[in-house]
Order: sequence, then C-alpha cells, then structure tokens
Amino acid sequence: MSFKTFKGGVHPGHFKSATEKKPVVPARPPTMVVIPMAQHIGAPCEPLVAVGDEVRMGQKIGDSKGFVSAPVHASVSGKVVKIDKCNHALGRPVQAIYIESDGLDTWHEDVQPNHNYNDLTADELKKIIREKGIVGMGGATFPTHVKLSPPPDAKIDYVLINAAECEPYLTADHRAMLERPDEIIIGVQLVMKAVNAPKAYIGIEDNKLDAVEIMKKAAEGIAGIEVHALHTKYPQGAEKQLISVLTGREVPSGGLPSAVGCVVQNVGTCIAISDAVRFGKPLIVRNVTITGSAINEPKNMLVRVGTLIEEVIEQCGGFKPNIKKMVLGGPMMGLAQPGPENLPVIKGTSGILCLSEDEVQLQEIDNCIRCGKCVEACPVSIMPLFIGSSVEQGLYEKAEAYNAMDCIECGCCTYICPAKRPLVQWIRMAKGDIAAKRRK
Amino acid sequence: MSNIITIFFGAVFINNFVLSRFLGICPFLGVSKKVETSIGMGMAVTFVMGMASMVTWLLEYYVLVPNSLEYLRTIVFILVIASLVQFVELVIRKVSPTLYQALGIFLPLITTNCAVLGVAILNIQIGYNLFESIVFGVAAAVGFTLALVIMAGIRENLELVSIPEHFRGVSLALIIAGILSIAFMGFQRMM
Amino acid sequence: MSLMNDFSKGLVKENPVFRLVLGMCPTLAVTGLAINGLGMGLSTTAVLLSSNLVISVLRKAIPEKIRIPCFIIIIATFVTIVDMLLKAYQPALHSQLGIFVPLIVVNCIILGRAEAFASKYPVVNSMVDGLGMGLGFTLSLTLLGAVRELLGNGTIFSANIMGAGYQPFRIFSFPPGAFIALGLMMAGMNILAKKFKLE
Amino acid sequence: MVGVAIITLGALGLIFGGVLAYAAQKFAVEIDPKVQMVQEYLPGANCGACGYAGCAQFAEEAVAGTAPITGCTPGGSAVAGKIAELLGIAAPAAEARKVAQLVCLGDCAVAKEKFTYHGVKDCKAALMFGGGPGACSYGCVGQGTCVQSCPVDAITMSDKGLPIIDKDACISCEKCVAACPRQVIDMVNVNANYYVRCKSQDKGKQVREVCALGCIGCGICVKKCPVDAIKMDGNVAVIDGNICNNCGICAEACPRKTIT
Amino acid sequence: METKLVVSSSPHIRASQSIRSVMIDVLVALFPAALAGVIFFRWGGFLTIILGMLSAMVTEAIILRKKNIFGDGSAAVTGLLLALVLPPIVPWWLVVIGGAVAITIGKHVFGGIGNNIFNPALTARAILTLSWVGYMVHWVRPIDLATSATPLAGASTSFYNLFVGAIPGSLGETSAFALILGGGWLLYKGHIDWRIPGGYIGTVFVMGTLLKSSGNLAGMLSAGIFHVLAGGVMLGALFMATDMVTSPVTPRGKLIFGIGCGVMTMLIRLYGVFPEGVTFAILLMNAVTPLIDKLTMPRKYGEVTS
Repeated sequence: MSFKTFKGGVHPGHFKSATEKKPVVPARPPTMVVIPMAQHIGAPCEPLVAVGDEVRMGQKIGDSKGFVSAPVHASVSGKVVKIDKCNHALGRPVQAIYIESDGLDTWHEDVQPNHNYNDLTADELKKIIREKGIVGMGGATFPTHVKLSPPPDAKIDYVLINAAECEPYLTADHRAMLERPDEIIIGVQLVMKAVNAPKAYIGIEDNKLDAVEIMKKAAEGIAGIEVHALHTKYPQGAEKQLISVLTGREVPSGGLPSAVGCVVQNVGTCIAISDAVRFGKPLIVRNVTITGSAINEPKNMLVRVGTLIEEVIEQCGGFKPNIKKMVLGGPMMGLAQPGPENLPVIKGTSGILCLSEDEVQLQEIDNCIRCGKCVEACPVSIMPLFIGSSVEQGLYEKAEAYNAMDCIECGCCTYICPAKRPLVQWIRMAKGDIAAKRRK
Repeated sequence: MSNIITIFFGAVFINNFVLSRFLGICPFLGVSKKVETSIGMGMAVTFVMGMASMVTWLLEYYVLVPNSLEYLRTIVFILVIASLVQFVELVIRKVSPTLYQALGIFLPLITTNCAVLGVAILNIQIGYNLFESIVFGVAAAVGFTLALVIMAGIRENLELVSIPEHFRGVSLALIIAGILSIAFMGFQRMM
Repeated sequence: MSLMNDFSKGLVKENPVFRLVLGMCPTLAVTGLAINGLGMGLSTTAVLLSSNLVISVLRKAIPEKIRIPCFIIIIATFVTIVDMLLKAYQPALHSQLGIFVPLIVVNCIILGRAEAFASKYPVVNSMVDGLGMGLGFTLSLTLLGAVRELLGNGTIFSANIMGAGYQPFRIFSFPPGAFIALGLMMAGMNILAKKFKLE
Repeated sequence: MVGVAIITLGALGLIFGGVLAYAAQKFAVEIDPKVQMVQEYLPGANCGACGYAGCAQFAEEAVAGTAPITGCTPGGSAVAGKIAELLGIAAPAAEARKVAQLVCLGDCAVAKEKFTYHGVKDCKAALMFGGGPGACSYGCVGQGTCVQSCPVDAITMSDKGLPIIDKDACISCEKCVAACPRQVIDMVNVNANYYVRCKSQDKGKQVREVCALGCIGCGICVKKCPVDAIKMDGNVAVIDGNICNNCGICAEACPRKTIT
Repeated sequence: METKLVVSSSPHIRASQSIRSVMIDVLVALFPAALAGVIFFRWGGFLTIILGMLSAMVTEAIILRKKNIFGDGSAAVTGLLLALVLPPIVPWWLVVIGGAVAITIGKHVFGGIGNNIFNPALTARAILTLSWVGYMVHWVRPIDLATSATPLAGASTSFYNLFVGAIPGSLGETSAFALILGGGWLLYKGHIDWRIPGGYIGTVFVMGTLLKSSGNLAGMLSAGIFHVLAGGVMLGALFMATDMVTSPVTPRGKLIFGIGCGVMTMLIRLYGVFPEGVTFAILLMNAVTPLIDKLTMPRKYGEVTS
C-alpha cells in the first residue's frame, strides 16, 4: 500500500547497519545512579527523599504538583548519598539524587502486578501512567498522561504509533519492535482505551521491512490496529509530519495533534506503558543505541535511567581516539555534550552517538547563495534562509515576520545547506528572543 | 487613443522618470527602505502629479499665455504646487486620519520633489493638451512608483546581508539604480 | 576663522553631493560632460549666493509662519533670472542643461541652506556659506563630469586625453553610467573620509 | 507689462495664501507642541535625506525617540544640538571621557576550555551550550558579540580570541557593555592606567584551575595600595578609578599579574 | 579525556554538497556548450573562454586577497558564462574588462557571493554592449568565420542548424543541443528547478506562436520553435535565469519568474529596438525577485488559507 508522503524533508544516509542486527543487551547494573529531577518538559520535580535515606528500586523519589510534569523513580535499591547538581543533556546543570546501589535490586512495595488490567477505566489508566513517570521516549520527553488528556471537546479518531525512527544511526526502536512486538501491541491497545480511539496506525519506515513483518504478525486479528510501511524520509517521526502521512490531516499552526483527532505515541513509550500498567513498573529502564564511528563496540543496550554515560561508554569498549563529538539522541536533533562525565542517561536518551571528525564536518560558514534548498526541504514550509540571515544581521522582528515560531527544529535546512549555514541555531535564537518579547 | 497609450508606457518604462530622466532621485534614494512605505509614497506622488499637471496646465494656458507672462512660469508653478500639496495635506489630515497615515505624511516630501515641477514644465515644453498632460503626469508618477518599489524590495533583501562598509547606503543604492537603468533600456523604442 | 570655516565646510566636510547627498537630480542628469557639470554648478552657486544674500538681509522682516513660501519665491525669482541669463549668453549650455535649470528651484541644497543658515546668520557669513556650498557643489559636479567624460569619451572639457586609440567606455556617457560612476565615486569618498577621519 | 506680472503674481499669491490660511484654520489638527518646536528647528526642505517622509514625520519620530536626533543631514550638528536641548537629552558631560575596557585576560592561551564551540559567532548563542565553552563562568566568551555591537568599529578580535578595544575610536556609547552577556566590559576613566582585569567570583582554587591570570582574591593589592583605592568586591579586587593615582604598585604586587 | 569535544547546535551531520561542489557541477554542465563554441568558432572562441574565466578568477582573488584563484568556483562560473554570451570574435581587452566588471560591479560591491541582486555575467554583458556596441553585435558564421547576421536579425537557417548550433551568434548560446545536455545534468543533480526554464521556454514558445501575425498553424508553430531555439533563450533559461542567487527561492515564485522572463524577452524581441532581449529580460526579473519572494511566501504548515 502506498501512502502519500509529507512535503519537504531530506534523505540523510541511514548509518544503521552498525547496530540494527545487534540484539538489545542489558547493561551491567550500575553501582551508583544519578537521577535528575528534570527528565521531562515541564515543571521539575522536588526530591521526596533526603540524604542518608534507604530507597528501593521503583520507589518514587521526586514529584511535582504541576500538571505538565512526571515523577521520577529510583532505578536501583540502596542509599541516597547526596543531592547535588549534575550535568544534563540540555546543557544546564540540574538538581539530581545520587543513589549508591546495594546491588540487591529489591523492588519497592508499590511495584505490584495488575492481573486484571483489562478492566481498568481510561481515567485509571492515565493515573497509572502519570504515577509511573512515563514520558515520550522519542526524545522530546513530553509527559504521556498530558498527551492522553486532550481537551474535552476533542474527539480522538486515531492513535498513531511513531515507529519511523527516522533519525539516522538510531536502532533502539527497531530492535524493540523485533524483540518485543507483543508488548508494543498491548501498549497500543491501552493507549487506544485511554483516549477512546477506535483506530490505531503504526507507521514504520520501509528501511525496516523485517520490523514491518513482525509487527503485522503481532497485530493480526486485533481490531483497529493497522501497520503501515512508510517511504523512508526524514523527519517522518515528527508528530505533525507523521499525522499528515498517515491520516492526510494537517495540524493547524500552533495547534496540538488533538485538534485533528490524533494522539501520537512512540513505540518505546508503548512498551513502558505496558510495563507500568501490567506489572506496576515505573519507567526506570530504556533502550539506548550506542553507535557512531568513534565508539569501539556499537551496541543496543537496555540501560537504567540514571546510569552515568561514562559507564555505558566503558561497556561499549570506550571511545576511539578520533572522537570529536558526543551527541545524546539522533544526529539530526540530538544534543552535543561537552563530555560523558557526571552525565546520566535519562528517560529521553534514545541514543549516544560518538562521532568522528569525518562525520561531524566542521566547515566554515559561507554566505547564503539563495539556492532555496532549505525552502524545499522544510517540512513546515517556512523560509529558513531569510530567518537565518535576519538573525545574523540582528533583525529579530524580520525573523518573526518570516514565521520563525513555526519551526520544528528538525534540522533539514541546516543538513542540506551547501553554504553550511547554522540555520537551526539562528532560528532557535530568534525563537528565544521572540518568546522573551512575548512574555513581556 | 494609441497616442495616450504611447505617452503612458513611454513615461512608465521607456523614459522612466527616475531611471532615465533623473527626476525625483532624492526621495528615490531616501524613501526606498521599506516596500510598504514606498507604495504609500508612490500613491501620494501619483495623486499629486496628476493634480499638478492639470492645475499648472490650466494656469499656463489661461493665465500666463494670455498675459505673455511665460517667463514667470517657474515661480508660478512652484507656488502652485507648494500650495496645492499643502492644501491637500491639510484636508486629508482632517478628513481621514487613516488616509493621512497612509499617504498624507508623504505629502510634504513631494513639494520639493523635482519630479512634480519637472512634469509640469515638461507638459508645457512638449506641448501636450490638457488630457495628455494629466496622463503624462500620472504615468510619470507610476514610473516613479515602479522604480521606488523595486528599489525598496531590493534594499529589504540587502538588509539581510553584509554589504562592504564603504558601499553601504547611498553608494550601493546608486549602483543598483545604474543596473536597473540598464535593464530598463531594454524597453527602448518599444512603441 | 569662523568665516573660513563657513566657507570650507561646504567644500569637503559637508560637501553637498558626497557627504550630504543633496541635489542628486542635477548631479546625475547633467554630468555627461565636464563643461555641463561646471555650468550647472556655477548656475546653482549663483542662485545660492543671491538667495542667501537676500534672505539674510530680510531675515528679520520675513514673518516666521510663512517663511518657507517667501524663501521659495525669492529662490524662484533668482532661478528665473539665471535661466534668462543663460538663455541669452550661453544658449548652447542652456539647451544642454534643459529642464534642470528651472529645477534648481527645488534643489534641496538651496532651500536647506536658506532655512538652516541664511535665515539665522548675518549677511557676510551667509554669503560665504552660500559660496562655499555652491563651490562644493560645482566642484563635485565638475569632478563627476570630468570622470564620466574621460571614461565615456576619452576627453575632459573636450580636450582629448586618452589618445586616438582609446575605445571609449561609452556607458559612462549614458544614464546608467551616471548612477554607477557616482556610486563608485561615493564609495571612494567614503574610503577617503574614513582615512582622514572626517566623520 | 511689469504691472501685469506684479498683479498676476500678487493675485495668485493672495488666492493661494487665502485658501491656505482658511484651510489651516478649518482643518486644524492638534500637534504635540514639542513636535512643532522640533519642526521649527528643522530646515523644512522636506528633502527626505533622513529616510523619513518629510520634516514633520522626522520631528514626530525624533520626539518619540525612534529617530536619531542627528538624522537631519542638511541641518547638521546645529539642528541636532537644538533638538537635544529641547528633548532634554544632555550633551555628553564635561567630566573625563570614559571608554570601554575589557576586564578579562582569559584568551585561549590563558583560560581553559571545557569544549570547542562551533556554530554561530555570537556569545549568547555559545552560552546556550552548557554555559559556554570556557571553563571560567565569569570570563569573556570570545565570540565577538561586542565587535558586532560597536557602531564605530572600534572593537576587533585578537587572534587569541579576546576583543581589543581601540580607546581613541571609542565614543562611549556603552553598546558593547549592554551587549556583553558576561558583563566583562566596563566603562573606565580614559586616563586610568590600572584595572583588575578579572571578574571571577570563584574561590582562589577554582580560579587557579581554569585560568592562569584570574584574580584569586588574595587581597595583597588592597594592602599595598598607598591611597586605599582598592577594595574587595566578594572574591575579586576592584580599583576605584576616582582615587587611583596610577602609581602601579598594585600591578607589581599582584601575584597573578591580573592587574595591568 | 585527552581530546576536547566539539559542541554545536543540531543537526550534527551535513549533506556532502558544498558551494564549491555545486559550482563544479555547473562548470561540468556548461562544458558541452563551451565545447560547441570552440568547435564552431575555433581559436577565437577558445581564447575568449580562457580569458573570461581567468579575468574573473584573478579579479576575485585580488578582491578577496586569496592565493587560490579557483576558490569556491563561483568566479570561474561567472567568467565562463560571460564568455559564452560574448560574440565569438571580440578584442581580448574587452573580455578582460568584462570579467573584471562582472566580478566587481556585478558581485563584490554587494559583498560577494550570494549577496548580488543581478546576475553578474549578464550585468557585465549589458555594460559591455552599451559601451562597445560595435564589437558586441559583430556576428560571424561558424567555421569560416565570415561576418553574417544572426537568425534573429533576419538571416535564414534551418531548424537542424538552430538545434545543433551551426548559426551565427554568441559563443555559447548557439547550440541548443549542447545546452539541453548541460541543463539536463543540472536538473538531474537538483541544482535547478524545472519551473524557471519550463516557464521561460514555455512562455517564449507560446508567445512566439500566438504573436506571429500571419500564416497557418504550421507556420505559427515553427515561429514559436524558432524563437525558442534562436538567440540566447536556451542559455538564458537553463543557466542565467536559474542562477540561484538572483532568482526567487519559492516554488511559485520560480514559475512566475520564468514566465516573466519569457514575456519580457518576447516583448523586447518583437517590439523593441534590440533583436535580442534575453539579457535585459533577465536583469529586469532579477530586479523584481525580492518582490516575487515577498509575495509568494509559502503557506506555512497548518495555516488555514482563507
């Protein structure tokens, strides 16, 4: 079956071969975990434990009263040794709870399986999803219960499962589909129930045909769930683009998917939901792809939240000497880090890329030659070249007039630019400036 | 009728007032920084030049010529234009503040726009009749507006790039006007 | 000292063409030949000088409210006189300059100097100011005319400079060349101004 | 013949004058007296050289503060001075001229870096990544935001990544001071020869770790100063330019060579 | 850790394409046309091409104070394009001046690559034409190099000659075949958008057909084809109008731009004083490019069109 594709987009190389055939291996249990209080978009959590407290695995150790927020849980059992700042993927140090593991991994008593989970109501489901700290695991870390609570007047027609994994290099979701298809399907069913949607589409890019087959088999005979192979193109996995590919609907500028009757979830999130609802396990582990040409042994790993990246890297044989850049997330939207020190894996860490000098291509910025390739590539139909140049010249009002606020920061424009202009960074500066002005 | 068309297109494209007759250069360089402003300016100029063409023509042939006072032409015309513009400005400022914001603020600038006096004198020198004079006046203004808007578009785009220090401002504007002027030469003798 | 300053500022520091960017229309229109530039410049100087003189003399008599119309009439009168004189004694030049002789009336330099200087300062200063500004204008026009004539025709003041083999860069004789030549010269002036810290 | 001319001109003048006078009354609109005053000062040539639609609009914008008071080129500095006087914008004070001065010595040879930054050449942009590439969280970021902010091109970037400010060219506009996200540009007395070229409030040990020339807050200069012009502001010494007599003892005494 | 990591904004991978690689692709695409020029117009053509490119590259190297005269390749493209629109036999100094003018007035007064409003090669050609019109309309027949009029000025010729390029005309614009070859390559590489050449050639064909004053359908059609193949339309549509820097960036804008070029070209050819209007037409459309971009801003994603 052929679906219509979305406008714009680019075709970067896949770079997935290093890890796509490697099963997910569990990481060595960490001796110490660092659990940041902010692992999601929204209000950061307040610690619920103090230095010296004994905690169990799965115990809630941080929470916030804000609606757009999700609690955090201990991923080992042991003792809280300090509450201090740690480095964070976003660049600003944040408060974190440091727990020394006792090596026993005893579960907290809150973690109880739910044998008749099929009888839960939508509201009960959402409550569990919130309590177990589930957030979008594609990288944006938007709290899932918020996504599952559309405005009351919105009727949700479709649950869309983002299994595109359109970011190059990453294979964590791909492996999850190959290895845990049934859990994904259960997660999808739970999401459908939570938002009362009759249909669910699972979108998988056609560079992962093995996953398409397995998921199709898993979804066989289950009413309402369809698996679709999608023409491979970046940024397929962006919410708005996935919606227009799968349903042909277009989310209004500045609007949410619920405005067109859709809810989008990541495959990883589905597994987490299934774990939370069936077994009462909070989100304390996740699949991480560690790859790139500057790592000795590329791997897919099941890593506990709070494990220091240093340790993960060490388990992959360490960096090669030609390392130039370390990125958390995919190469198109991930965040470059100053180093692996004191930096924990969090709920949104989908990959750790270790890139060599050849891969990162640090070129000088040239003048814009107005080739228009960025306009062609832009999936939200804005004109990155004009926004970029406006910001370069300090004309932020002009940048706003060119719809800078609609940018989804997918990076297509910067990827394609022959003059190697840092368009996304300029647009981000414009967005920051405009947002600051609007708040005034 | 074809005569009128010739006059119109001649004044807009072939002998564009700004680019080949060098009239109205000051506002062309001064008020061409934003497209919206330049459109407003152009509309105001069009209105004034049409009016001025008519009034000066009437004065020439009903006041100056019968009294053999052609040598007073410059004085009389500039007086008439200055008064006319000021009068129009006063009226629309009172009558329609929105129109004043759109057009009126440009009116004082037009008084000393040599294009207005130029068109009045050219009308007499070429010997157009009343209707032809008005068409010529309006067409000249449309040509002026065209050049102004094109220039404004270009300058808006140039805001986005770094111009070499010494060429910034008038210097580069003049060179652009020169190339524009070359491009407009393509219309030569097109009638 | 002050008089000297009033005089010299128009030549270089506040040169009407290159620094203040005033009077662009005649500057571009009549500078195909150096002689035309000189003629235009001198005519403008004459008007500027006389109008500055008269306005300065009358500066206390002219009512504040209607000063602009009064200035315009004074200027227009002198323009008409210059127009007639040129027609009588320099008919060739007059026809070359064409419509731009009566248009001296709307040259921003003249009204600008009247308002900014002549209406506020004594007669002698005003005349010196007018002379300085006028000569600055004349100098610029003649210079531009000479450059355009040299490149576009190989001559200056009709004297052959470049030799018989010169293939004239004709475009500088045409309207586009006026824009380009002035633009380039202005950039050159910017460089010189920066060098000699005229800012 | 002359009579006719005079009569015609006179009649025309009367008619136009009369109509205008009538219209001016009939269609009178209130204008801010300040705007009117500014308009009086302007040459009234409506030449458009300022980029605004005539003298009236320039006057309005100048009073509103959106147009530079020096915008009128035909009027020159005389008009600008009058407008400034009217609007109460004081001309630069008579006291000693202040110039911008960089108060950080942390160039790439001196200060440690956490990582290499690559991207838009702008200090604020660089600071968005982990608080900037520099290990010192008080020092100059070195991406040249101040260079761009300078209206007279008085600031250039040295090849070691620190801005160099040309004191003679500086016009004391303080734009660079406002532009610097780290506040490492101060306005100092043009005659002052010595300043503490560091703003780090970090403890001495931390400073030593990240920078070879940073102030460690030892206080030796405070003790040595013969005229008591130096005080400690937290962990960093500050010289009061009004008291300092340029003796240079502090510079010699400073163990870290932070005072120059 | 021994090596310091690099931190920058996402994305962290880049397409391999650079300005230099784009310019090299354009040079490759122009090669057939240049070759055709050399074959038809012999040594004169070869010298003109070499001089034009050298002049442009040396001028740019002097302005940028760089030792590498190829640089990003854009000056070479400008020089070659200029050479291809010059008559086959011109004095050497004219080519040198042309190259220098193209790079200075056409490009560097605006601040260098990407900033110019007008196509540098065409700017230089127009300036040269206005200055030394005698040399610039001196056309010769291919091979024997005898003075002759161009087909546009009334010389009769066959469609075969028009297509292959065995006609009097500018050095590189006679051979439609060679130009289509190069244009196709650029289209394939994605450096040009079909809308500009499509709009341009389509409009010229339609106007050439419809404005033919007399004759039957076949005669009208052949007039349309004639206007497409004769003169500089092919070179203009495929290489000059598609110059990225000076054409609109929006898809709709590109189509409007192409059609505009076509209309202007035909108006000048049919009603103007010049037999050929490609240069002026493209310069005129260059001038309105910012306005076209402004008016054809794409509908942003999710915006409801009213």
